[in-house]
Amino acid sequence: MLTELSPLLLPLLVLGAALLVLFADMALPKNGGRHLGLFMAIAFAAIFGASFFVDTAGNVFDGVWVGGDFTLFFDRVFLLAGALASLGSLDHVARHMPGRQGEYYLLLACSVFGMMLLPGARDLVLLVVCFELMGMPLYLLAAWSKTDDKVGRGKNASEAALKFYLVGAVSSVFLLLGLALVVGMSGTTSITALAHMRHSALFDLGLLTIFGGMGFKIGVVPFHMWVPDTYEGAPTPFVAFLSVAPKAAGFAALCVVFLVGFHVPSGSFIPLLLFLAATTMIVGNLFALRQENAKRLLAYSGIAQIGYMLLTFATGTRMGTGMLLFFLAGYTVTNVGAFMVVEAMASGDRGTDQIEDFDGLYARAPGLALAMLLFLLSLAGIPFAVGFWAKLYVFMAVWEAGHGMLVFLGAVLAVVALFYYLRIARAMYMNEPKDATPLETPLGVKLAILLCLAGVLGMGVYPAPFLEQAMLASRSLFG
Amino acid sequence: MPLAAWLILAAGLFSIGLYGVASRRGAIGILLSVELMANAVNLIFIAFGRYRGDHLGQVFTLFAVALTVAEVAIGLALVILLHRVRRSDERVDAVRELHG
Amino acid sequence: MIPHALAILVGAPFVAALVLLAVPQRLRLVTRLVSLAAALISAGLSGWVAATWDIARGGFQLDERYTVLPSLGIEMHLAVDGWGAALLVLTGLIIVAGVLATWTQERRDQEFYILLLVLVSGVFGVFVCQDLFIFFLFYEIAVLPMYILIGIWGSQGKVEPRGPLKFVYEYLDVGGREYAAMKLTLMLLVGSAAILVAILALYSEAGGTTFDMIELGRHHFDVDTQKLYFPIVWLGFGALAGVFPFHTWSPDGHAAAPTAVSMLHAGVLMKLGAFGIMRVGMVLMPEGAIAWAPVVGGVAVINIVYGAFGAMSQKDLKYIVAYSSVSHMGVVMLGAATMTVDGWNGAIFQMVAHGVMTGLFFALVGLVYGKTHTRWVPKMGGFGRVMPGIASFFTLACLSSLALPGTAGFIAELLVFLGAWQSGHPVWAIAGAAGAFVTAVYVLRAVKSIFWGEGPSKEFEHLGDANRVEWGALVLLGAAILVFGFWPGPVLNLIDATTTRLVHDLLPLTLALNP
Amino acid sequence: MSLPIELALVALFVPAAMAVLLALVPPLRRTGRPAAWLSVLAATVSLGAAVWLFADQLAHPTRDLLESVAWLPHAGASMADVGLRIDGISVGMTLVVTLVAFCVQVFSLDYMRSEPDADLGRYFAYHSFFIFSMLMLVLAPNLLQLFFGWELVGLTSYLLIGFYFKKPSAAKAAVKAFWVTKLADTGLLLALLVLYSHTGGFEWTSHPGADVATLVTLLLFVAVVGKSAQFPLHVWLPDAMEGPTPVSALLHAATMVAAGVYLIVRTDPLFAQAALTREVMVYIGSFTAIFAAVIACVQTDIKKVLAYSTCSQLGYMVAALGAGSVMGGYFHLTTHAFFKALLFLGAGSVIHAVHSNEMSDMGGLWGRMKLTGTVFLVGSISLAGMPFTAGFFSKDLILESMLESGRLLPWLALLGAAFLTAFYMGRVFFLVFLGKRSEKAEHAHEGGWEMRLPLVLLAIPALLGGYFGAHFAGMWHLDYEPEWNLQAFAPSLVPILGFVAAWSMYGRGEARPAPAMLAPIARLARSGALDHFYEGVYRVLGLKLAAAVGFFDRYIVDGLINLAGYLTLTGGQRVRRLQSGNVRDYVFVVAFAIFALSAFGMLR
Repeated sequence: MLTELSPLLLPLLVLGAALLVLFADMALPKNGGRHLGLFMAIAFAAIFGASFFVDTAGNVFDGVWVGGDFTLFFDRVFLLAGALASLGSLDHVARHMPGRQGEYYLLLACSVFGMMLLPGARDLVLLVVCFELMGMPLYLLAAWSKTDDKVGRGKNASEAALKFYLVGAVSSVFLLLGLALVVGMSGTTSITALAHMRHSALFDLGLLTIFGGMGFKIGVVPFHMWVPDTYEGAPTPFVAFLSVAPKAAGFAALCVVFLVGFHVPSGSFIPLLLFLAATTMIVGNLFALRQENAKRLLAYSGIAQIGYMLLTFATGTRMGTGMLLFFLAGYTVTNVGAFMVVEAMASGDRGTDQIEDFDGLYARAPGLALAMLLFLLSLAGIPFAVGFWAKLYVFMAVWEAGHGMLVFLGAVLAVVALFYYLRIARAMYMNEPKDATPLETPLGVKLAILLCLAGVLGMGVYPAPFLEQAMLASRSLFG
Repeated sequence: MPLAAWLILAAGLFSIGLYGVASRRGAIGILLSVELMANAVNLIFIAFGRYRGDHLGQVFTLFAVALTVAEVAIGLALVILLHRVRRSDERVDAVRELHG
Repeated sequence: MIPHALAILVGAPFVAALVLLAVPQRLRLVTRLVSLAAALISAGLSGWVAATWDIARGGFQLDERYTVLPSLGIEMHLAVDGWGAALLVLTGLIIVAGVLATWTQERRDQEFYILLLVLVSGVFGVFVCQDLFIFFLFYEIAVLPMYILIGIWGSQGKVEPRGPLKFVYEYLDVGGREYAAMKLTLMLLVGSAAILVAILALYSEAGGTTFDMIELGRHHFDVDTQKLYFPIVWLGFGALAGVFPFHTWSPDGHAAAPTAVSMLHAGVLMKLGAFGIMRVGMVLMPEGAIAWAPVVGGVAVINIVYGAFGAMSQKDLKYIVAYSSVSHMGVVMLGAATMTVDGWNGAIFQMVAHGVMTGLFFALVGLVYGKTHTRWVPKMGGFGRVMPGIASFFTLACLSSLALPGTAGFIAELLVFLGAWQSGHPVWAIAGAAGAFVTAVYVLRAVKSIFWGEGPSKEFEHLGDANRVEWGALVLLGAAILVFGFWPGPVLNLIDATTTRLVHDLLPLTLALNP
Repeated sequence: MSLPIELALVALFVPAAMAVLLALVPPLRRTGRPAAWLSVLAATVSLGAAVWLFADQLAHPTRDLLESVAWLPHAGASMADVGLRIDGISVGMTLVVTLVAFCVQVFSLDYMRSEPDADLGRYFAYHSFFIFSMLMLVLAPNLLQLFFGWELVGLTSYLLIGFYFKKPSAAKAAVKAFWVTKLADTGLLLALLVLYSHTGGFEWTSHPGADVATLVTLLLFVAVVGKSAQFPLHVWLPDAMEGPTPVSALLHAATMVAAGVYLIVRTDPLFAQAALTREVMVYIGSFTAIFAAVIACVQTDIKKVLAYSTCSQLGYMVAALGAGSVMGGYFHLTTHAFFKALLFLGAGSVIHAVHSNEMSDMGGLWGRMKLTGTVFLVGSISLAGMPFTAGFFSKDLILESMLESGRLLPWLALLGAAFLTAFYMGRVFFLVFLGKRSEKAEHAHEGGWEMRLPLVLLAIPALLGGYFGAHFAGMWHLDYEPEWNLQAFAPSLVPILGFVAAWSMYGRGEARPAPAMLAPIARLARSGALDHFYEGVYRVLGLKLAAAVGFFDRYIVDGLINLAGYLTLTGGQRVRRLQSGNVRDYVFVVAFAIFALSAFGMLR
């Protein structure tokens, strides 16, 4: 029985850690929550480490859940994101919600648990349950801020959460609607079985609706509108998590449903997907140009990045999927790093996150500034940061798929993106600081940033092994 | 009563719910409308289930209901939070400090 | 035989930059010495490479290979041909001179040298790297630090809004330092976007197995592909080479940039563009190049004349020099467009010649600006009295710029024009010669109004000549101009050895396409 | 390497080394007189070598040596060499150049005495460099190297005219000289291109065919017109008189301006193939001769008179060469070098004495400066071509050959020019040395021996140079036999008449204005119509066009590029409004989007 569950080992470990946190939180005194955060971070890290030693390949519940390199790759991404997020949150949570730290990490763990089940799910019911299990804790975490906060972040947090929630609720209803149509027309919930269904009108309607429902999670235009507001309002360390992990999970789900299931990209939805991808890239970059708030800017930049990923997804080839996975991995470390720097900024006494607050950061905190510069360059896709390879591989895949014009569009938009990334760089390096007081970065955040930096540079200087992993994963998905 | 009729009914319910979401100003109202939409979806599940004569529909519906309930619970929690933070009414139009 | 010579050559500045990260800010002298040492190592190795490069053997020499991404056929393949060797020498000269010329840089000097060194290793990399992909990487590395270098250490200018597009100029802070930096970066990166596309195209056309330029050179691309992608490469690199109408970043950029950066940028970086067009565009896609040669040549002629007149219209010293660069890069492109031995020899030699010359120019302009804090020519005059040394070197640079025999500029322009006439476009040669005359007009006018005549006015009377270290830079470059001018053989032989072979391969195509 | 080559190398590189030394060692240069002496020493060595070389050449008149090394690589071989071509023509010119240069340098020792040390050093460094570049031109084995030297002498001319660079007029003159000559030199450059692309080399001995030859020679002639100050590009020469007088003597009378003529002599094989070019030369040359002579008659500045006289004499040479008489052109070039240098140095010593160029400040100097007066007279009669002087032989030959070539009009022009030459030289002599002294001339006196020696040295060949014509001809492989019959002496009546006319007008020394018949020309000369024309062209074609281009580039080309940025940015600003912040809009968009997707799915 237990040996049968061995492919699920990693998710189960996370679940165990979550439960531990839950009970410990009851047992511990009110103010001891900080240790829970530390524990959670260590737990994530440990499980991440463990992922290199356990064999998770195999079926569970006769094929409802399939483990393999694909799930393993995503598990690592989620665990990494979780660990970084917990590290980065330590100080923030302790400062803003000293009383209720345990819950924060519990919810985080639950969400991660849901994500980790997602890539392996081969049954629509399991899929949708995992999807919601991942999603619901996020709504609560988004609202996670003290109400009587200075500069009204509490207010914004609640607003962020509300928007996130309302849009999310509606889209999940649409998701269900799509599933209802698909299941109804096909009469089966097994994704692998769906592969051989003949497409009818209602069936396709269902597919598109499902895509819409999932598109909300990854923030594809036009389902993206909650993204900037939520990112700006929600607590920063959580946003760091929100901006990467659910995205990765969303793509995992898309891959499972549309590549394993319906072979859509090989079908005639390609133009639609390409169109959406292009729109997403354009909208993201265009809106980002004139932002004053760093988190908001990063939100739009994130949307643009999603566009690139969707572009790759649309190729539907094994190579393309591999490149997509690599992109996700690189994007995770980069974006978490960037948001963590913002958190470090905001955790300063003035505690705001406008771009002009970056003025003269090079003088106040040289290390922080350098790190931010590297993250930005990576986002912009500049050589020797992981972002460059990510973009390059995307372009190669898209080129192979025969969409040269889109490659050019992507390349040009990357230049436009450089403009707003450089705005932050300019503020940090070329403007003089308003107050030259050195900036103190909390230890946890500092650690998280260092890890991300290591990732960005490591993958940037020597991408080969990571790329190999991504390729393996995509191969295992296509079987 | 043929499948088509059930589907049309469900579509009608869904549309009403959607209209509610789009038109209600209060958060509670929107939540209710979402609930309505969810139920329309459930109706579709059931209808297909009956039409095919298997239990897939019912099974799926159970999960769906559970999920929806949890979701609404969270929603209500958020509405309460919102109400506590801003002492005003719970009109969502007023909640627009984050934009642009 | 020095092992890993090229790797060291490319890596030394980069390593030095890393070292500088560790050096405390306050040890200003150490910072400079480290930078100078790195520059000297690279320059010395460049000289060694040029000296040991076997002209009789030709081809690519000093092969070094380091694996990067075997799965995609990317590997760091370093090797030099004659062109590379010649341009390595140029880069070595310029960077040493550049470090010397900015010896007195005070503000945030450490970061300045770090970025400068990173940039330089990029430049060296481009000249020795035979893997198209790594080539592109180095190209980017060479281009990007420019933004910060100009943005932080640049000098402010202002362009008052006029003309039909007034509103644009009121909206953007045109002429400002950050404007210049941003414009330069974005324009060049749009260029590299095009380059990337073309590179991917060539890669997949050749079977998607290797990025090695030598390998790709063996593969014969389909003619239509060539005709499609050559212009993309041309414009992509052309943005950096200052090809009309994508040259407009260069005046603002060079005017705003600090001395050493202007020196490197006008002196070497613009060459990267032309070098890329020749190496990637013309060598890999000869038929495409031949088909487009009339356009390339025509635009080059526009560059020459247009740039010369543009320079004539300027009153800001740095703008004058910047526009002259636009004009002279036109000469390079003209030589390239001729697709003849003399033309290509001339093009590469002009890269060297113009590099040294414009490097000297910007060094001098920097000195003058550093003393007077104005770039406005009408405010100057009679400086020959207070700074005779600077005056002499400025005159020397001007002479090279107007292609006076005895200076490097003459050899280059002569060869280019010879090539143009042989390639059956006498008009190009005539226009080019006319451009040279216009150059004579504006540079001598500049000399006259800056260094000759009455003056200097009260505020400038106390000014002195260059100091010891700066002399180093000036003498180095000035000597280079004269040596290359009087005895071009050594450098030109390197270039010629490569050119001859390439053109020889090219000949049948040329005959086939325009008999 | 044979002796002549070594001698030539010495003549060439000793001054060069000196120039480099003075350039690279500022302390030495700033010592002034020591530097000057070093330079003179170099010039002396150079002269010695040249004399030896000349003697050696006289010994073997048929010798024609060529020694060269590869210079400009092309396809593994060399497309052009640098080297020395040693034959009668180059050797003769070498002697002339070095001799005059030597005299001028010695003269300058005293003339430039009052200059500050640093400037003095600079002055002599330029002079050494000039010898090098001029010999580079003279000894060139091919047109490319000739062009090399050609441009370098142009550079030295620019630097020396602008020697007093603090003086705006001098600066202006220097730049003007460079511009005009550079414009003309473009012709030479193009000639090189044409020649190379048709013959694959820069040899003047090649036979590219009549059309090409005509094109090449016409282009070459453009350069000549600029360098040798022929109409209409002569405008720079009078202004060039802003330079120190010895410089005018060396560059702008004796050697550099003659380089153009030398070029034609050197490349005669090409010109021989181009009848058209020669026709053009005849008319340009003879017109310049008479035109410049007329203007010379109305100048009041002694140096200007000599300058226009130089134009006029160069016109003679060009016309002669056009008429096919290489001997006449080259011979006159040689003799002219001596007597014109002599005249300039004489004028220099006068100017040195009275500190003014204006003839009105002179007068009656004979009593005070006997030597100068004498040599000046020698120079004048030689220039005028009075019988038995050097000028007589050469000028006579030119007139004769022109007559033989059957071109009457040019011949008359040259004859008239001969008359005017005698007239204005007489005018100058009478005004300067006779008549009553101006107060400036009161305390005039001869210069030191450094000034007197060169005068004497030059006076000898100016007087007797003509008698060696036959030897020269032998060296140059040309046939020339001076005839001593009456018909040969007939033209020499003309200069005599000229002097008589001058005497009748100025003999009593009162500075009467130019004769009435010349008044309109005088006005024309003073108005500088041609200068105004060029200036207008420069203003319109140069500055106006440049300004237009500048505006176009700044506000149109760059404007469009800025416009792209502007549109993107403002676009980014505008679209932000779409993100209203109202969650209900968001929901609505989601719903709408899904319907749109479904619609797509249906329509497909």
